[in-house]
Parts: sequence; structure tokens; C-alpha cells
Amino acid sequence: MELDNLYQEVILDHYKNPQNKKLATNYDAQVHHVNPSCGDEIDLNLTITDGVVANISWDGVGCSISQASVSILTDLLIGKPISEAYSIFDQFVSLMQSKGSIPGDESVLEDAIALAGVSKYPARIKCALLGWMAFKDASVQAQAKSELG
Amino acid sequence: MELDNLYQEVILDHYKNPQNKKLATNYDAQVHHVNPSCGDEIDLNLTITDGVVANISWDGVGCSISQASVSILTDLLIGKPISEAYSIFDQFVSLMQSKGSIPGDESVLEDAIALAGVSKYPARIKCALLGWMAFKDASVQAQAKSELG
Amino acid sequence: MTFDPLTIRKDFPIFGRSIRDGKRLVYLDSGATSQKPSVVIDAESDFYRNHNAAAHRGAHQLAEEATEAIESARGIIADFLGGATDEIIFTKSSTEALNLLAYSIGSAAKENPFHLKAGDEIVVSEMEHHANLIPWQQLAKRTGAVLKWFEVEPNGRLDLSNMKSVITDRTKIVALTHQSNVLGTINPLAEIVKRAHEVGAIFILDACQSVPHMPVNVTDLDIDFLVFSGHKAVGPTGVGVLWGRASLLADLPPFLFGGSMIESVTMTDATWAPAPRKFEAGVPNMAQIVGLGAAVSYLTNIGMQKIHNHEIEITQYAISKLQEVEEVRIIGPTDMNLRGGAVSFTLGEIHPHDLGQYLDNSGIAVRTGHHCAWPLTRKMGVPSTTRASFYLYNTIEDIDALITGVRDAQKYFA
Amino acid sequence: MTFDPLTIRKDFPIFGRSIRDGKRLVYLDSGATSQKPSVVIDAESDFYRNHNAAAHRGAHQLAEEATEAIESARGIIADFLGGATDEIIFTKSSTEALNLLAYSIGSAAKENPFHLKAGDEIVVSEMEHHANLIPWQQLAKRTGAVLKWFEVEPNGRLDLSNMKSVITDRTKIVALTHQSNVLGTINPLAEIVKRAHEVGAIFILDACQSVPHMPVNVTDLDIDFLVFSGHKAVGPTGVGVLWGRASLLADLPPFLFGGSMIESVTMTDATWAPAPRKFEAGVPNMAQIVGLGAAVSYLTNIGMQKIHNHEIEITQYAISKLQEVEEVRIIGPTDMNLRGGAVSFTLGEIHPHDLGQYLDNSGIAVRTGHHCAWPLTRKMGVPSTTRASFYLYNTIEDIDALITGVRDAQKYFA
Ligand SMILES: Cc1ncc(COP(=O)(O)O)c(C=O)c1O
Ligand SMILES: Cc1ncc(COP(=O)(O)O)c(C=O)c1O
Repeated sequence: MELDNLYQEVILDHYKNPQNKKLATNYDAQVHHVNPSCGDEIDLNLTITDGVVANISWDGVGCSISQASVSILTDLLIGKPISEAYSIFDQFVSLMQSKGSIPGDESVLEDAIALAGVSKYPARIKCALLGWMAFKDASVQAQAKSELG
Repeated sequence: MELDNLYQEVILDHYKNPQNKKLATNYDAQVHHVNPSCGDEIDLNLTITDGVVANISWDGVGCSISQASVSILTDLLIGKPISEAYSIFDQFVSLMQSKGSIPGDESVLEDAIALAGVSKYPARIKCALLGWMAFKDASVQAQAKSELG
Repeated sequence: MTFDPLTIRKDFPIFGRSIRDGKRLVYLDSGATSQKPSVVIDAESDFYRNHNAAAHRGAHQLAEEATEAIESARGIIADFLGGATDEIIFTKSSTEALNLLAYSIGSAAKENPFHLKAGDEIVVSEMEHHANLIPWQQLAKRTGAVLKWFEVEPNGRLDLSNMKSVITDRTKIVALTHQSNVLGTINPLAEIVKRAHEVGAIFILDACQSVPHMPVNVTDLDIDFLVFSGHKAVGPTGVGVLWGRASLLADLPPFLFGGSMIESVTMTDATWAPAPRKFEAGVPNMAQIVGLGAAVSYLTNIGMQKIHNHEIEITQYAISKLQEVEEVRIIGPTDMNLRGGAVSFTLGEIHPHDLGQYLDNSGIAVRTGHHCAWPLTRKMGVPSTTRASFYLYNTIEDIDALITGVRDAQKYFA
Repeated sequence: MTFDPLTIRKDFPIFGRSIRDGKRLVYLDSGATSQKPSVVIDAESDFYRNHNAAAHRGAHQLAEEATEAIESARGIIADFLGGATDEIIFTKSSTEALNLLAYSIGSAAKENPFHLKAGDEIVVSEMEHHANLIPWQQLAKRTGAVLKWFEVEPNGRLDLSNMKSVITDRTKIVALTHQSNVLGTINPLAEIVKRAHEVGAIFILDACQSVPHMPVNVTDLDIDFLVFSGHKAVGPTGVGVLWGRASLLADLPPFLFGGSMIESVTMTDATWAPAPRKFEAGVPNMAQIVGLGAAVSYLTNIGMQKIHNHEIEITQYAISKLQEVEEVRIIGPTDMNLRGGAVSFTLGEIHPHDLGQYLDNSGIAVRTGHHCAWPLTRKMGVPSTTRASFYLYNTIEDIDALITGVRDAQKYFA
């Protein structure tokens, strides 16, 4: 069934058991992002310590794609140097915008590769990116803060 | 030639020798009307004495249809009781809006019957009516004034 | 003529195509936009192929024909709504029509009867589409007027118990939807219009979801302005209608400024043509107006009452079948009294986006989200819903497909 | 590919019909609206027949296809103008686009860079179409800003000798036509844009009469906003384009409020999506946007420079032949330097309406009147003119027909 390409096992697993879905009380940056076309929302708290993504925690409502995507993101990026996190971010965004034309590098994207099927459903790309855009936004804020302080 | 139905001899004559085309200095009402789609303009002065159209004079710029139509109007309506003028007015307007479906009553409309062909050219109906609408407007003003005074 | 949706479907070429590798198209998203019959598509094409020229602007035959084409559409639509020809103003959409009203009212000078001053009140409801909410929010901000609203009860009906405190002597505008695009609720207009007029307010009806689906007559309703969108009424995209009482249109200041709406222009000033011209600046959306005329004729030939009856029949069936599905919660009235064919629901914990995607995979088109009525979905306590909306071409078979799809999705995401 | 208007005409079905009992259609009114090639008509029909759904609003396949269709048109038009995709805003017309700018600027709060205060200056010219004049008159009235203008010289060129006193440190907006729809004059933009930017003003280009007729690149021109209408560029009616610099669109407040242009909405307030969405409230004029994409592709395939060269060639021929007719007075430049294919003229004492009617009777469509630029015709000392305007499908034979018609009319009304 074609739909199974979109809703891979990994995605449904993350959806049912979301990782790091409990806002940490300490953070360097906190953001709230919304997908205005469907009303999905996410709060994301981020801590960056010595150039490394020390913690990402979140809460929100959304479809399986958006929830799984942010859950996968936290698994993938926590513990990574911020520069590597950005490079993963870029690869993920390219994969999403590829309309299915590139397979994605599983050695880099790990579980996030399961979201490759989303790229064939233009209306869902924003769902998959919601958490990622929130992360990017938060990381810029966190870094700006650390430069100031 | 079909066009000759529109530009009847009578119309071209009135166009070349317009009647009463010199604004009288005495009048009961003076109006200025414009056809905004082409920029044609007319000034019309009207005197009504004892319920009779005593004088109509005018000046203006416009196409042959609009100029001939007001010239014919002056010939036709000067000297008529205002009630008869209104009835002629109504018949003329009906003729113009008839899309060629009625011939018009020559015994009432006299030279104005020559404008019957205009009714088949929707964009020109406003030209033919410009002077007539100015007359109607002026007559309402003149009568209001005479009632007051 | 008996009403037969299967015959009607043949008029709509899109039902000849298939979805997601060969599946039958089950189109349940007419609340967003309707499909178009061939007569409408052909009317637009025919205009371009045979009569295209700038209406109202040329003394040549094509210009005459183009003018005749759009003016006869104006007449058709006036008859359809029960208004006068010169009371019909063509816009690009309801959204533009509602913004036109808000901007034009907002620019009314002190001596103009439409003038709004600080402390005047504008009344809407919690079930408004953003297009009938944000323009009024903005107008209130610009003028200092106060925005008030009727609340929505849990059953999806307007709470009108406080009518007198919502619509007061300070109320200048009441702007209300006829039928909610989310809940399907049809609002009882008579008492609200009466109250609005009692206090001297104008009543504006957002008829986007009613005019395409049932008989609507502006004279019977005694309202002051009405808007609807062509694309939701089997008409072309890019055309909407504003109807207004002639006496009010005479006072209302214009909105868009440009060609064809003027009486006279100098470098520093301009005066306006009478309505409807005053509100139609620029070369009109001619082919779309002509297409809308064809659309309205098509609907009239079938009969608006028959269309409404058909929708009631399949909506009743849909609601009863949906209610049989465990975990379905219908957001909106479940009885058919004053209710049209838009049915929103949630399905347990399954997110509407996921349900919608699953249904799409089975060829079933529904809409998911807040349906441009975000304050309403919030009020109903749901971040978003799945909406199935019906029209003249939908069948009981379509509803059965929906129900099967919903049940299968339930298993898939279990 | 060599440019052959006779081959091009075959793409336009309307040339298959005849006028006034069997006469060949000589269409010289493209300045008012252009004719449409089959590819454009078919693109609209195909959208309705196969892909129609509400773009940006559904998770189903039709909605995806509709979204893809209009977004790819956005890309085509961005490439055509040399802008970025997100800088293209679809409106219903240039008239709407210019009013959008005037209203949005007018609502900019004090802290917004677009904010206008009493004493600020807005600069236009005497050769503006009403659509690029009245919105600025009104904005000036609303804000207390002062409207100033470049004058037109008897030869139909802008008098730029007083550039520095017209565009001053107080100037906030310069809004100018690229090519006059009456005179055919093409304005020398470089120095005016430079001066506008020197004083910190934004430069808005009314490109209604240039974009359809010659290569126009917003980056090369270094302008800030540009508008054009689809229907004058072989595209559908009911669609226009506003291009704006991304950085400016980010600051510009929205104009129409409603669905799809929001970020978040409560009963009392709303925030906006980024451009272009911020400026596109409501279900878009989708079929028309798709048609405009097809139109622009059609023009690009032929080549804008080739189209321009062809128009220059026939315009030059038309002017020289007209000048041979006694009593013809050309209103506008008679040399081809910075001049496009709109030729206005008077014929002795014969009223343009009569001349136009005579020509129409011979199958020749021209426009007569003030061409929605009334202050300009007044300035040129004529109540109205006859205008012949040319496009890619016009031929030398069309011009010869015009000249014969003019000479015959002269005899007829003598
Ligand atoms: C120079 C110019 N500006 C603006 C307009 C207005 O365009 P539209 O009527 O398509 O909005 C026109 C055409 O009528 C024009 O020629
Ligand atoms: C109730 C209601 N009002 C207004 C609108 C706005 O209509 P449009 O997007 O056609 O302008 C819609 C549809 O989206 C609607 O359902």
C-alpha cells in the first residue's frame, strides 16, 4: 500500500512513544511555532553547552508526521556539536524538498530517513519541518544569547 | 451600408448645423452633464413658462449622435407643454432601449425617429441620451424652483 | 425533473478522472471549493474565443458583445438573489467583498450615514470564517469601534439569549455567516436582522455557504448586504458577488480606485459613477463573470430547493452513519433542523491530518484543520477537525466510501 | 524561429470569427485588453476539468495538484520578471495591485518604514492611467501627504527638467507608468529611479503597457514594486501581478484580510503569514493564475524582444501612414525612440466616437475616449482621441486597413 511509504513503522512508533516530549525547566532558548494552515503547535526548549546540543525538549499537538519528526529530531541531535546538527538539518530539509528525487543518507539521518516518503506529499512537508524549524529558530536564539552573555 | 441606418441624413444635418447651440443668458435652470466613458460634455439652459417649455439652449462637445440628438430635442420640445415633453421623452428613451425591436412613432418623435438606429449600438445609446438626460434634470430643477417661487 | 446526482455528475468533467492510481474520486470538499460543470468551463472559453474585449470601454462590436455578456450575467445573478441588477457588484471573491465593505465603511466621512466613530459597535459571531472576522477587527482598530460577538454553544448553535446586550443602540454593523463552514449550522436570521434594524444597524450576510446550497432571497431576508463566492457555487475561480441595497450603495464610498468607476477626474480630485460602476474599478474579471452567470443558470435550472433537499438527505445519512463509528465526535449540530451539508468531526486520538491523508489514499477528498475559523475550533475544544462537505453531485455511495474509509483509518492508526 | 504574425494569429481562436456581417477582424485595441491564445484558454479549462480544488488548504491529491499548479505559475512569472518566487503576489488586476499598495502604505503604523505623515510627498505624472492616479490622490487625502507630478510636454514626453524640485527629500513614493497607454511614450526610468532612491523614496512601476510588450527585468531596472495585468498580456481576465522587493514586502502591512493570510487568529486579533501569503487572502483566482502562467510561457517562447521589435516596426509604419492623411494629428511622440505600440490621434473635426464607429463597421476595433487618463487628454488639449494599439498578432495589413478606414471615414463625415 502506497500509504505505507509515508507512514513507516518508525514514524508510527515515534508517534505513539514520542521521545523527550516533556518541557525541561532549564533551557537557553524557548520557542513556540505554529503551522497556520492546520493549527498544529509546538513548544521547544533547547540548551546548547560548549557548542554541543545538550538538550532538546518539547510539547505540542499535531499529526503523526509532525510529532514523529520532532521526536526523531531530538533523538538524532541531542549530543551532537551544533555545527553537525546544522549539517543534518540541511540534509533533512533537502530531503523534504526533493519530491522523492533523492533517497537521503541514512548514515547521517538515521531514523529521520523514514520521513523520506513525506517529500512526495507537498502538503505534509510543513508537518515534518515544524519541529525542525523550531529547533533552528531556538538554536539561533540560544547562540545569540551565549554570545551576549 | 448598415452604418447609414445609424448615421441618417437628418442626424448628419443636425450635427453640421446644430439648432439652439448658444447658451441663453436667461434661464430657470442650468445643468452640466458628462458622459464619463468618453468625456463628452453638455451645458443646457432651460426656461419653463406657464407649464410650457419656453426655451432650451445648449453648448457642448461630443460626437455626431450626441450633438444631433440634443439639437433635435430642442427643435422638438421648445413650445411643447411640459407634460407632453415628458411623454415624448419617455417614448424616446424607450426607443433607445429597444435594441431595434420597436420602430418608434414618427408622429410623436418627428426628426428624433432618425435616431432609432442608435438602439442597435449599445455603446452609443448614452450618446443619444446625453442631452435628453440633461433636459430631464434641468426640467426637474426648473419646476422645483417655480414651485418654490 | 427528478433530482439524480448520478446524472448531474456527468455534467462535471472532473469526475472522469481517478485519484491515487485508479481510485474513484469521492469529492467531499465542496465547502472549500466546488467542482465545475462543462457549461461553466465552456462559457469562459467561449467568451475568450469569440467575444473577448474590454467591456464598457469600446465602441466596437467585440466590446459591445463583452459588455452585453457581463451585464446579462449581472441580471441573472440579480434575479437569482431577488435583488435589482444595479445592486450586483462583481468582486474577485467574498473575501474581497467583505473587505470592500469594511474599507468603504471605514472611509465614510463624518456626514456619511456609514461613518463609524469610537465607541460604535460591530457585531459578529464566534463561528465566523476569518474573512468575516479579521476585516471587522481591523476596522474596529482603525476607528475605535468595539468588536462584539455572539458565542457558540457546545451543540454548535449561536447563543442568542443575550441578543439585546450584544446588539445595542451603539451597534452600527452586524456581520454574520448564514451557514457555518465548519459546523454546518444555519443561523436563524429573522430575529437577528429584526434586532439589527431595530437599533438602526446594517445587517451583512456572509452567504458563502448558503447561496450555493439553498434558496436565498435578499428581499425575503430583509438584509442589507450579502456576499458569496462563485467558486463555491459551481462557478469559476476569481469572481465573487456583493449585493447591497441600492439606497445604501448610493451612500457607501468606493473601495478600489481606477478606471471605469469615475464620473470626472483631475490631477487632484475625482468624483464617482453611480453603483454598481463605482465599486468596479478596472477592466472587469469578464470571463469569470460570464462563467458565474452560466453557473447560476445551471443551478437555477436544477432548482435550489431540490439541491438543498438532496443535501439534507445525504447529510442526515452521513451523520447517522458517522455516529455509529466508535470514537467519532461530531462538531456541530447532529439534528437536521437548520443545518446544511458540512459535517466536521474528530476520530478519537487520530489527528485529522492523518485521517485526511488516509482517506485521500482511498480517493476521498476531505478537508482537515481549522477551516479558516480558528477561534471557533478553539472554542469547540479541538485543535482541528476533519470536514466532509457535500453538494449536488455527491451520492449515498460517496458517504458509504467515507464511512468505510474512516473505519479503515481507525484500524490503520490503532 | 523567425517572427511571423500570420503564424501567431493561428494561435488565437478569435481571429477565426468575423465582424459586422462577414468582415475580417482587425483588432487594434490590445492596449485595452489582448486576445488569448488557445494554450491559455485550454490551461484554464484543464485546471477546472482535472485539478480543481482549493490550493493550500487540503491534504488531498486535487488540493496538492492545485497548489502545485499555482505555485509553478508563480515561479514562471518570477523568472519572467527577474524577481524571486516569493516576491510575486497574485491580485485580480493592476488596479487592485496599485490600490493594495496605497491602502497598505496608508495603514503603516508610525514605527513602520512605510508610514506616511502629513507633508510627505507622493510623486506621479500627468500621463498616469486613473488606476495609478486616484489611489494616490486618496492616500494623500487620508494621510495629509502632498501629491505632486511630472508634467507632460506637447510632444508627449515627460518634462524631467525639474526633477529635483519634483522629487525632494520629502518624497516617499514615486509611482510612474512605464509606457503611456494613450501616448505610447516609454519613460526613461533610470534617472528617475536613481533620484527616487537618492532621496529614500520607493519607486513603483505601472508596467501594464510594458510587461506585455517588451523585456522588463525588475533587477535591471532597480525598482521596488511593479504591477501588471494578465488580460493585457495574452492572459486570462481576473488576474494581475504585484511584484515587490522581498525586504519591502516583509514590512508592508497586509491589505485584504481573511483565510490563508494569517499566522494566528483570535476573536480580537490576528497576525500575518510571511509574503506572498500575507497579501493573498481567500481562495485564490486559481484557474486564472494557471492561465497567466501559460500566457507568460507562451510570450517567453516567442521572445519578448522579438515581440517588441515587431511592434516597433508596425508602429513606425502606422505613424508614417497616418501622417500622410490630411487632418490627422498624432497625440504622442512621432519618433520611435522610447516609444511603444499605442498610437492616439485626432482626425480634424470628426469626433473619435464617430470615427471609431465607422472603423468598427469595417471590422476594425479601436478605442475612443480619454482612455482612463482624463487629465492627460485634457492637458493635450483634446476632449478625446482615437487610439490604435498593436500587439504580436497585428500585421502591416491591419495597419493598411486602418488607414483605408480613416480615409473613408473622412469622406463619410465630410
Ligand atoms: C497604464 C495602465 N495602468 C493601469 C491599468 C489598469 O489595468 P486593469 O484595468 O487591468 O486593472 C491600465 C489598463 O487599463 C493601463 O493601461
Ligand atoms: C463562510 C465563509 N466565508 C467566507 C469565505 C471566503 O471565501 P473566499 O475564499 O472565496 O473569498 C469562505 C470560504 O472560504 C467561507 O466558507
